[in-house]
Amino acid sequence: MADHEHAEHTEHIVPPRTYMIIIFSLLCLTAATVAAAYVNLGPLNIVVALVIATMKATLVVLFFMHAKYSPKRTKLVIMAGIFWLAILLFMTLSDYASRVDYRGIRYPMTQNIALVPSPRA
Amino acid sequence: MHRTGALFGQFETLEQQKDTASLGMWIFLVTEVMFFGGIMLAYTINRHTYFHAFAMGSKTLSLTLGGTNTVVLLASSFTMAMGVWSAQVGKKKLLPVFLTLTIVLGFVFFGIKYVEYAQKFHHHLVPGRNFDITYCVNNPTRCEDMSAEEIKAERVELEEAQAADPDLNAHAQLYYSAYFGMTGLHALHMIIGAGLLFWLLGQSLKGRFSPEWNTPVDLVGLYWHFVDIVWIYLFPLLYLIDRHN
Amino acid sequence: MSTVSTTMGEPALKLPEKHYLNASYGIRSWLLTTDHKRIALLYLASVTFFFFIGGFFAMMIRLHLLTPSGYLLSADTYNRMFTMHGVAMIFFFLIPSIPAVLGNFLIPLMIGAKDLAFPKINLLSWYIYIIGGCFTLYSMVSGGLDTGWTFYTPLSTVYSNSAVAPAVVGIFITGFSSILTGLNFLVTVHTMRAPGMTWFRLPLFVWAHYATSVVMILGTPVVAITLALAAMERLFGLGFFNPAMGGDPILFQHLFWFYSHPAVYIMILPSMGVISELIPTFARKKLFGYHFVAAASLAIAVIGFLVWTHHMFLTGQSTYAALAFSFLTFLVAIPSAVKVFNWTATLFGGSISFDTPMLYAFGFLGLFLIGGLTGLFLGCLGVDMHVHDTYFVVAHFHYIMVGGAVMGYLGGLHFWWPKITGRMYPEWLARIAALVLFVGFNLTFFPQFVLGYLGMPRRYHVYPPEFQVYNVMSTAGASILAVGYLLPMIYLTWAAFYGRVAGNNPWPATGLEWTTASPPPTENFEVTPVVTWEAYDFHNRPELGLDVPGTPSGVVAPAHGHD
Amino acid sequence: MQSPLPFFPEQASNFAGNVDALFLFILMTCLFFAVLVTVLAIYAAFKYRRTSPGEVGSTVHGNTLLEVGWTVIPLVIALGMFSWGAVLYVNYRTAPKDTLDIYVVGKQWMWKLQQPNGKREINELHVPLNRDIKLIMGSEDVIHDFYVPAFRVKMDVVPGRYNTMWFRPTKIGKYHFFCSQYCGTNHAVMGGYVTVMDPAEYAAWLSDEAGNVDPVSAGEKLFTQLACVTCHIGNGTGRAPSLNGVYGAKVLLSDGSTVTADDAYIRESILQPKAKIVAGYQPVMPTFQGLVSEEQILNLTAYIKSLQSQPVPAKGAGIAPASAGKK
Repeated sequence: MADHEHAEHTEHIVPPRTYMIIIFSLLCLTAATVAAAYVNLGPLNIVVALVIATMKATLVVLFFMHAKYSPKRTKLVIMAGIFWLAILLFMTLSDYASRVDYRGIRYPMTQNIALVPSPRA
Repeated sequence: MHRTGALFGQFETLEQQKDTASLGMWIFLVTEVMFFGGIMLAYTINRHTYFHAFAMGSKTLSLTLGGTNTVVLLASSFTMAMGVWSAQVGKKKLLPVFLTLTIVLGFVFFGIKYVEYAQKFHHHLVPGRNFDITYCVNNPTRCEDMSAEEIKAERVELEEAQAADPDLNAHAQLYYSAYFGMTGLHALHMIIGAGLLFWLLGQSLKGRFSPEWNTPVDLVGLYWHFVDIVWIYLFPLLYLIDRHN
Repeated sequence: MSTVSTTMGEPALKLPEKHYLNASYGIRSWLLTTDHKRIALLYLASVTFFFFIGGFFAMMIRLHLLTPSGYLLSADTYNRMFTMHGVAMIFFFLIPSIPAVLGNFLIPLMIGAKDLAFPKINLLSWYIYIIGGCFTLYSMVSGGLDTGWTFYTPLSTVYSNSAVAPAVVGIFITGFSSILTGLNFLVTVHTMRAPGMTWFRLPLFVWAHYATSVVMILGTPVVAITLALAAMERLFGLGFFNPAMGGDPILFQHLFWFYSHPAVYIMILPSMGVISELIPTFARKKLFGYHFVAAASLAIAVIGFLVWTHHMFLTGQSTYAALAFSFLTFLVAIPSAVKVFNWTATLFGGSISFDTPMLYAFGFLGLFLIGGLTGLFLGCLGVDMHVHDTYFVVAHFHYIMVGGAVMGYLGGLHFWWPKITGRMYPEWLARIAALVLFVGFNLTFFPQFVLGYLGMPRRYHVYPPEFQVYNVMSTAGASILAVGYLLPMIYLTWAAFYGRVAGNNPWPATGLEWTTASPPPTENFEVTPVVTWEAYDFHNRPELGLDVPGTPSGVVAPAHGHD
Repeated sequence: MQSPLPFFPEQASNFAGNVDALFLFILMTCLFFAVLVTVLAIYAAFKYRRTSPGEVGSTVHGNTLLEVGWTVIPLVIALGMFSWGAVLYVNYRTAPKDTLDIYVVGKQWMWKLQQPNGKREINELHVPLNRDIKLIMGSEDVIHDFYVPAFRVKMDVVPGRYNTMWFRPTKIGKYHFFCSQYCGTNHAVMGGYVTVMDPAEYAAWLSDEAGNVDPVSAGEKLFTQLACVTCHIGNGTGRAPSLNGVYGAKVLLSDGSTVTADDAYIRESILQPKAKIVAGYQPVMPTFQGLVSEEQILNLTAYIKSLQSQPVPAKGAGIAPASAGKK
């Protein structure tokens, strides 16, 4: 039918052995993320946590969800999802990261609120 | 549209049908990514702004319960994947076994989640009028599930956090809102997934799935794994914010 | 009414014996149907219902604003009226209108499929829409809704005394109907095309719906979560945006507009798709720059996601972000301009007739031109300082959504009415209605541009007397507009039962949908069609019976030529 | 003062001329394209109208050069518009150094403003001519927006944070300001006037103490300050009756009786609002017992008395019709 390029695609069956390796890796990564949380890495803590989480998610997507063996179109859909999520997150954060109020204070701008003479009193 | 065996009338071939179903599911999962993306964004901004409140909130969660749940959910994903494999290779006896295991693990997750939620209600950590981040520290007798050491440790943490953020009680509510919002939506997805699994189980016991036609197993598997992925992110974001202090 | 009778002594045409409308009878055969054509008609009935609800509110608003101190409604009632007008029109009429009615009916026919990829999900999406609609109607009758359709926090989550929760839940639910429709279209276009129907042979209507579906599936979940968060704030006292807990109300606006700006493209892109069908058909000429128009649809869908904070230039967002988003806003204007130029260029060298659908296409062109160009004023930071949140904005988006989307919708309904019902509408009445709409529309909304520049803010139930003269004009125009909308509803309904039988391809047009019977059979095509021609190719389609230069001409008159 | 069909509001700030010029530039560019497309479309519609039922159009279906042309040219023009607007906006968002700072608080549904020396106003703003003014704005409840059309500037007032805006008034006069972000029931009446004064006059006004004002204007001020005005709206559309012309008139009460609105009745209505409810209204007014001094009651009464000359709305006045049942 349409998109004949996929017509020859036959189902790829992932053997249980692969699944076992993946679940083992996932459990190890879980242990790693908990361990990393107890080490003071400063601002890097969140980065490490997210990197490990992304590794885990990638394993799940590629193997448990068979994305590795899926047609290109599926991969395109996944990439589109990640891309649009990035638009949502990063373009919004760009506003917060560059917001400065009249006192030169960055977001949230509620600090030292008492410095402003309140007309409400 | 009439159905001929496993082939629905609007399709020409089984191949096309399977292709279509899988594409549909993946697109649906992308909408789910965007759905959780919205609350993740709210979380990110509020956490960045009120880090001390979020760190304090995170410390009141039980790492044991959260960690156990992570393992439980990963294991359920594994059993689900094995279920899909059983269907693909035509092991008609094994499929219901793996589906049942997945459901059981799902319910273990719900059980642990229930314990956690109940604790939060008990400790006055649900946003609203009765919210009081200092409740257990000020009323140790009412929080009988916490040991004296735990209370003592929490008092230290609380004092530090309050020194850093005088408006802690307000901002901590943002953390718990994110906590209940995110885990609540995740749990809702799990409930839907569990419902689908029950349906699959019924069908598999009737021997409906074969190596030629196992699309529903495949699709529910995709959904279940996605829910797992959400938790993979929720766990470090909610439980592991600032554990090293 | 039936002055347009068969001419030239042709034998009267007959409806096919068996078609989707008489395939089965009874209420169950409609409510449980999985036929995309029947579901389209279910949608047609429901969006029309919501259109007239929203229209009623609009009339109340315009009547109230006839005098500066507005004696008709109280402040609270007025606020409910404009809010419910917005909610009914945007979420329950404009967003589903063209995709769920025309798109649903036509996409499988246009690509040569028997149905959409997921017929049951298609029916489900209609039920979800109805359930969401019931919640929202409940909120309208149980205290109304007075937050504005934008639901800005903390007004909506903390301060409003109206029935916000049911409305938010209703819109949340309806969002899933939109997601499922978009998903169905995307998958259908990918996997259900007939042999020979390559991507670049697709009609631009399908391209436009493809782009729309991308916006639907990527944007709608974000507004769903946003409204869910607002509902959690209001119902359970959680805090995400609540300033009392340190949250940021502007975050709500970010999330809301991430969907609601692209939602404008959900409304206008399908309409552009309709126009891209009408102009080649009634100019009997291939659309100028097919590839560019198709690419423009996709470009609008993608860039449309990168401009949302232009609704927030004056909320105190960062200056840098405002600059970036204003820049991107100007970029998104370009593909729309490209489309307009291509449509105009198509007219040159054509053979143009002035049937009703073409009148709507001309109307669309004029109104969309004004609507689109006034978008430049709003996207421009320096002018937005003045006109933001004034009637200038109101006029602008009505030009896009009513002038653009609704004109396209009505044009499409007229164009495909013979395919949908098998019968022709009364041509002259329809032309008069199209003219009445065009005049009424401009009289209603053009004065609002002036009002806006003079500084009249939106959503005012009373206003300084110096603004009255323009408000009176606008109200006068609105009453003409109301007549213009009632007319098609009446004569199209009449024509569905008593109109002249139209034949399979009355215009004639080139799309695959015109090769099957009118109305089509339940399976759409007797045999799966094989496509061997490019879109809008009038020259290599002898079966259309046109006088193509260089070929033996005038074999037969067009299947059913009129005018 | 204005033509019957005004098109531009007055230009009274440093931004006004600039915004109008940019507006006209975009307007002219757009008009050019709109007229071009319209003329071409109409020309084509007549030139290429169908002459015989079977006629088809030409086979022309594209021209890449043309496509590139009408993509690039509008793009360049659009970037020109963007740049001009961006310069203006950045200027507006970056207040100059030496400004006169005025604090503004929005609440449902009134504006409270405070001059640098602490002098307060409600729904009124006095500013000196040719001085850079910066408004530092906060909200007590929902999002509002401070908008002065004659100055061509506006800015949202967001709870939980402070937004600022600046302008330099360039013309003496009294100009409307509005709330332009929808904020609930009385959004439309949440506005007032900016008065631009000669600097010397402004200085005199600023040092003028509130004590020596006449009772009527003191009462008027109180009437807004105590938010009486949000319900007792002059045109009778509020939650409470309009007070226009009520002084000395007979008022119809909810029990069907009537009472003359004299000083004693007004005093009682302020201190014990639930004692006598006007027919057709809910007892929603809070008591002001302890909140207003006797002197303030006198001022309020004086103000209400001054409303005697104001037009009585047809509906929502509370005044008994001549035929109203007397007990």
